[in-house]
Amino acid sequence: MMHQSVSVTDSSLSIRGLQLSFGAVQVLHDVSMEIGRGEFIVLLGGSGSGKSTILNCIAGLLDVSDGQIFINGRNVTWEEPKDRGIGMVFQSYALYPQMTVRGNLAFGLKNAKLPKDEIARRIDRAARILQIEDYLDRKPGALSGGQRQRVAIGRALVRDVDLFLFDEPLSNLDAKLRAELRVEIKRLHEKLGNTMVYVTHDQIEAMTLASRIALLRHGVIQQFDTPDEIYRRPVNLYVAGFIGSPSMNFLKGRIEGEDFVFNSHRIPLAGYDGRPRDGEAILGVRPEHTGFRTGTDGVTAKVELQEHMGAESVIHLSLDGQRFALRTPDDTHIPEGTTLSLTFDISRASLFDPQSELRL
Amino acid sequence: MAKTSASGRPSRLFRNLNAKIAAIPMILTACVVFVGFSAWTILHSFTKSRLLPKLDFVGTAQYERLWASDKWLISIQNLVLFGICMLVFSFVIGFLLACLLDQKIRFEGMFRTILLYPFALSFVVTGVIWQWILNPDFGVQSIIRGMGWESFTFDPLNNGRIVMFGVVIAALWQGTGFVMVLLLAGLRGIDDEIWKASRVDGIPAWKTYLLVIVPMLRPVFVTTLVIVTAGIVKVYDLVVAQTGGGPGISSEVPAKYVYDQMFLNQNLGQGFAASTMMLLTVAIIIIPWAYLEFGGRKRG
Amino acid sequence: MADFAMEARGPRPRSRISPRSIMIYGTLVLVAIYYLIPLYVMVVTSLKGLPEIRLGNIFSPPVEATFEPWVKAWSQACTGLNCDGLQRGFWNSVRITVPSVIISILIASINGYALANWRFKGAEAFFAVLMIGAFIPYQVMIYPMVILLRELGIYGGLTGLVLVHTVFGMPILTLLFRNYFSTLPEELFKAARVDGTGFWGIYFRIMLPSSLPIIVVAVILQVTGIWNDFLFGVVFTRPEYYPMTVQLNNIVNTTTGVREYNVNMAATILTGLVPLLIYFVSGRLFVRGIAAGAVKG
Amino acid sequence: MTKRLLLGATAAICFAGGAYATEIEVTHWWTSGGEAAAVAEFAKAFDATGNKWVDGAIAGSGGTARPVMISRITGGDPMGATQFNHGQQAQELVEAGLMRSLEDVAKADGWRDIVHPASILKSCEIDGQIYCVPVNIHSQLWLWLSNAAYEKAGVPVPKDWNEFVAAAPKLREAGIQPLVIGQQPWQASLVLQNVIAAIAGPEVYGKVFNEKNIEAVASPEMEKAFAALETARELATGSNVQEWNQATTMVINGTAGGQIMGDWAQGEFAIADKVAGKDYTCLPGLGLAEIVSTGGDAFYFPKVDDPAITKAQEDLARVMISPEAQVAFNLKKGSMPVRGDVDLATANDCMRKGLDILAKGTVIQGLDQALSADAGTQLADMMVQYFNQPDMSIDDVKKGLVDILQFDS
Repeated sequence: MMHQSVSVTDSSLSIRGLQLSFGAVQVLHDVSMEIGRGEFIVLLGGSGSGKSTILNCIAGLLDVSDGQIFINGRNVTWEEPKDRGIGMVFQSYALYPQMTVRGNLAFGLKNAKLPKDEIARRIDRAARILQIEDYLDRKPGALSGGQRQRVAIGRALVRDVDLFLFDEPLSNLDAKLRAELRVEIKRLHEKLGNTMVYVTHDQIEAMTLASRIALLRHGVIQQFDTPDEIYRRPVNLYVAGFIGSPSMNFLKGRIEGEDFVFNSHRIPLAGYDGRPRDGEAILGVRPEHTGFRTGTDGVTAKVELQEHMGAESVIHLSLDGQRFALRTPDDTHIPEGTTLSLTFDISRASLFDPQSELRL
Repeated sequence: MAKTSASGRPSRLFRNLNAKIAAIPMILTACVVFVGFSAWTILHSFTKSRLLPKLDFVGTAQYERLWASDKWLISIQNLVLFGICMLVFSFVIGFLLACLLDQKIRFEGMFRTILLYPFALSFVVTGVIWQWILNPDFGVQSIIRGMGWESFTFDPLNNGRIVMFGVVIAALWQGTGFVMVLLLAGLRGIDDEIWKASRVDGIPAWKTYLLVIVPMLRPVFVTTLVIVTAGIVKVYDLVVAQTGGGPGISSEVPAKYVYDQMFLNQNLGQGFAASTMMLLTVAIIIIPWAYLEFGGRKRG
Repeated sequence: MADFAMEARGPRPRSRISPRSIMIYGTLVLVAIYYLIPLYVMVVTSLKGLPEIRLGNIFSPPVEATFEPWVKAWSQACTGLNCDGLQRGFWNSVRITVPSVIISILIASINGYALANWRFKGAEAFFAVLMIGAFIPYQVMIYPMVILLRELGIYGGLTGLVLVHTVFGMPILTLLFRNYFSTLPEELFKAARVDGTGFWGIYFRIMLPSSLPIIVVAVILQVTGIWNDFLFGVVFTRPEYYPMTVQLNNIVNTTTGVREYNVNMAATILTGLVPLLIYFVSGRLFVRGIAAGAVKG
Repeated sequence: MTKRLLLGATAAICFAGGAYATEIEVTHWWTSGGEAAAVAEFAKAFDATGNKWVDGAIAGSGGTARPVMISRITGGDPMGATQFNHGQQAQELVEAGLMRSLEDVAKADGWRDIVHPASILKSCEIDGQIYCVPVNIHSQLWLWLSNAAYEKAGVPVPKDWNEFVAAAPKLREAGIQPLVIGQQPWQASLVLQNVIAAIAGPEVYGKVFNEKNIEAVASPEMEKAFAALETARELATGSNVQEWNQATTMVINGTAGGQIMGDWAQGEFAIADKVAGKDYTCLPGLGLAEIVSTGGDAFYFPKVDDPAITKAQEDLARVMISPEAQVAFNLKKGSMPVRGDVDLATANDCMRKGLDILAKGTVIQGLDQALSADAGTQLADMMVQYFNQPDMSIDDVKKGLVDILQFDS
């Protein structure tokens, strides 16, 4: 990870105290971000989290209620979209149906009154990079979904800008194409080195593409950090539950000295990455950080269902009536009703305060 | 375009300036014509303007006379009757026809064109032709009597009690096709999977139409309702061409009352009072609805 | 909306001749006959001589078809002193209809575009006023309109009449265009903005080229309305601009003397020909456009 | 102004025929064959003066033509001359200063001496100034009878209203509609006008409609008129035509005994090749009184700035009242001339009767001169209701009439 710490002066995109309301409904609450040159930022969240809204504000497609946006150190809060030096790729591709691929790519450049040969040069380059040379003279209607999305990316590419905005660009594609294009976008980023802001609800896209992820909920940034940090040290229960599949398991209990007390079990907290205090707490353990063996000692749970995935399997358990999932590279079949004894990797677990929901 | 001031935030007025400039014709029409003219009309309804509009106030005298006028009361009754019949029949028949045309039938285009062509004709033409067909001396009645059924009587245009139904027949002939097309278009917009689902569930077609499709067509019904109702309230030419308000004054309608008062009676004030009442009624019905339908909705 | 399927979607009939399809076609044929009867009567009557009309019944076909009434309606019927039939007004009707249709559609489509894509504060309020305006009887507006046109100095000419048609066509057309434009993908509009296209650029280069179906609907509605208009034509212009419907009115509405029903009918059909023609030519697009413009609220 | 000039110039190029003639647009609602032929006489005579008549005919008198005329005049783009029913209807336009006074022309040409009866010019006079040119006189007080119908029923053709009523049962027996009344409001009020003028008499008529004397309504003469009205309703039961000329057609072909209608009905008889006295009979004043009413048409001249048009307006006014044009026009129109010094040698029986009465008999004002348009329409609405609703009593009519007279006084 090259860009873990960024100085403000070097920022490519800076969002300061962004607020947005529609009438009485506040959609964004004091959103601030500093994004360095060449970073790949993913805005992640469920529907209604405000991720696309932020992107539209950056693009200038929505007027902010308060706050400022700087691109390359320039205050663009009230600039027109075209003047902000951005390229944007949309979920529905948004290609102009009555223009050819070439026309689509050239449209913005013609608007900017670029010389003809420059336009041709840029289109050639983009077409080469995206391998769309063969259908430059077709209309969008004659292209497949994947091809259309390449053209849409190309339209951002030819603008020759520092900041690319992606609004769920892969959501309309099928799983296989999505995986392919994901890799291509990653390669593109490495090749061009532009700053990219990428909106998605898909955590795999987020984890694989992002240099940093901003996880949003109800228009508030929950955590803005590297994928690794978000995965390892989620700042709160929401983030912990959102990232990871299956979701993190949560056990309600209390901390007593060096131990987490859960039902009648005592789980030693040695090696925990943080500073737990005595009192009520929730222990969060990821399915992949839980070990097991058949047996009835310690924390035990009954097998309810096993999902086989070839290389690995997910076992759904009932732990004192509560649901618990664990993931194991071992795909051996374990019969329903088997009692398992569980062990938790405390060094990779998280403890949360039940009131504030924050990580301890 | 945006004027970025030192503080960063441009004046509200200049945001989307071009959009606002482009909307000027609409804003002018709304303010000057629809609001302004209405205000002008309401103002003059309190005057005793006769041939020319004059600000010669007489209080509510015009309204007192209006509500004491048999002609006006009959007009309103007729409009209510006409409106209910038109709405019920044009929607029911239009919807049934749309459903029939939606059955993957052959010659759909032909049938559609036949049902829709009267819409291209003016109300005057419609009125004249139906006046003819319904004329007891050489229209339907005389034909059927000529075929041997001597006692057959069908003379709506000559019978004050049922004359409005004669007008409804003509209006339906002209307008149902349009309703049908609107609803047909709506039906075509419904996702095929709804049909699949209802067939898997074993729901009979008529029930699917009634319980599933009709609620899904709400937006089309709304648009159609606006267009049809606007036509009903304004009905004038048809009545003039078909019955002239007769026999006697039994097929008078409010728009005709307004027109006659203004231009035949040369009593503008009275005409304005009547149109103010029409305006008021429309506003009472429309404003809450328009607010729900068009107001207060935001992009999210 | 672009790939909007126009196929019928009802349950597929199982066999060609089933009680069900007999019922469907039977009903449709009966309804079609009901709809065609008036047209039939008009055509048949217009081909009869006056004595035959007086004697026979209105449904019987002409014993001896004559095109005399058509010739008379088109080129000989008198209105006042001018005995040159409907042809006098035909070109005036064209001169009125063409600019009125173009300008009213242009303005309404810009309104719809501004409303659907550039919602600014208060826009919806103006739109609501416009919708209420759709319910006001035109007759009420005549006097204030005369005063307005007089003050603008365009009373009596074509400009004024075009303005009147634009104003009164605005509510329904704006509704249609607004609804249509809000069905177009919003991202297209956003993409164009990022590409540096302004308000007018997006309108002319993105929106208009995509709105053929709804334009067809608007053209049909406006041509029908304006071509058939009589009242505005006479109230707001001078005789040199009087449309064809004035002659039609003078032929049909003359209450003294012998009524030449055959000429009336021929004149009626001739006057209705232009909207009918536009209608038959673009009927299919009409349904498609309606589907696009009216269905989504 | 430049715009108007430009438009004028274009118009001039369009009608390039008479390069130096002043064009003057004349609006009127005479569109039927006979009427148009009559107007053509005026146009011909006017064009002979070196000007050019531009015809602006719009069918449909009140409802269609009037908004056009008023709009044009108030819209600041007036026509050169326009037809208007004279009487109270144009008064407001005159008061608003939109109409041109013809006083100078009238004085110079001595209209006050020529026009007969004088009352017809009086209707054009407002504040001592003449504002319109009366062009013809129509009497509304006629009963038209079908000789064929009476022949078929086997009774002699009635000579007055009383005989007409007495013969009615015989007609019914023969399957003939005794009296036909079109179901348009104005036709109903025409019947009222006729019975009051003929049965209550011209004097009472004047008291009621001109003086708006409420007591006169309760007079014994009026009682008789109201009784006749009730009879008329009985006789008209079963008549279900809308327009007046449809009703006339029934009289022409003998399916109805009689119709109360103005003298314009003659045009219909003439077109059907019927001869007065042989095929049909006309009774002025219901055959009871020697009266005619002086309804009629008149032309008004809006104020314009253009001196050429002003001049042409004067020419037109002079043409319209000239003896030659009066004869030519009225023969075609089937109405009576507004001056007594012309000879209508070719007039038929009925018109002769009318002219004779006009010369020596009693002349009363038509309803549209006596009443405001508003009151006139209210009266017509009430009368049409009376004829169409059997449950409406004659007392309602009396009461309604009083209300309307009070309203209009």
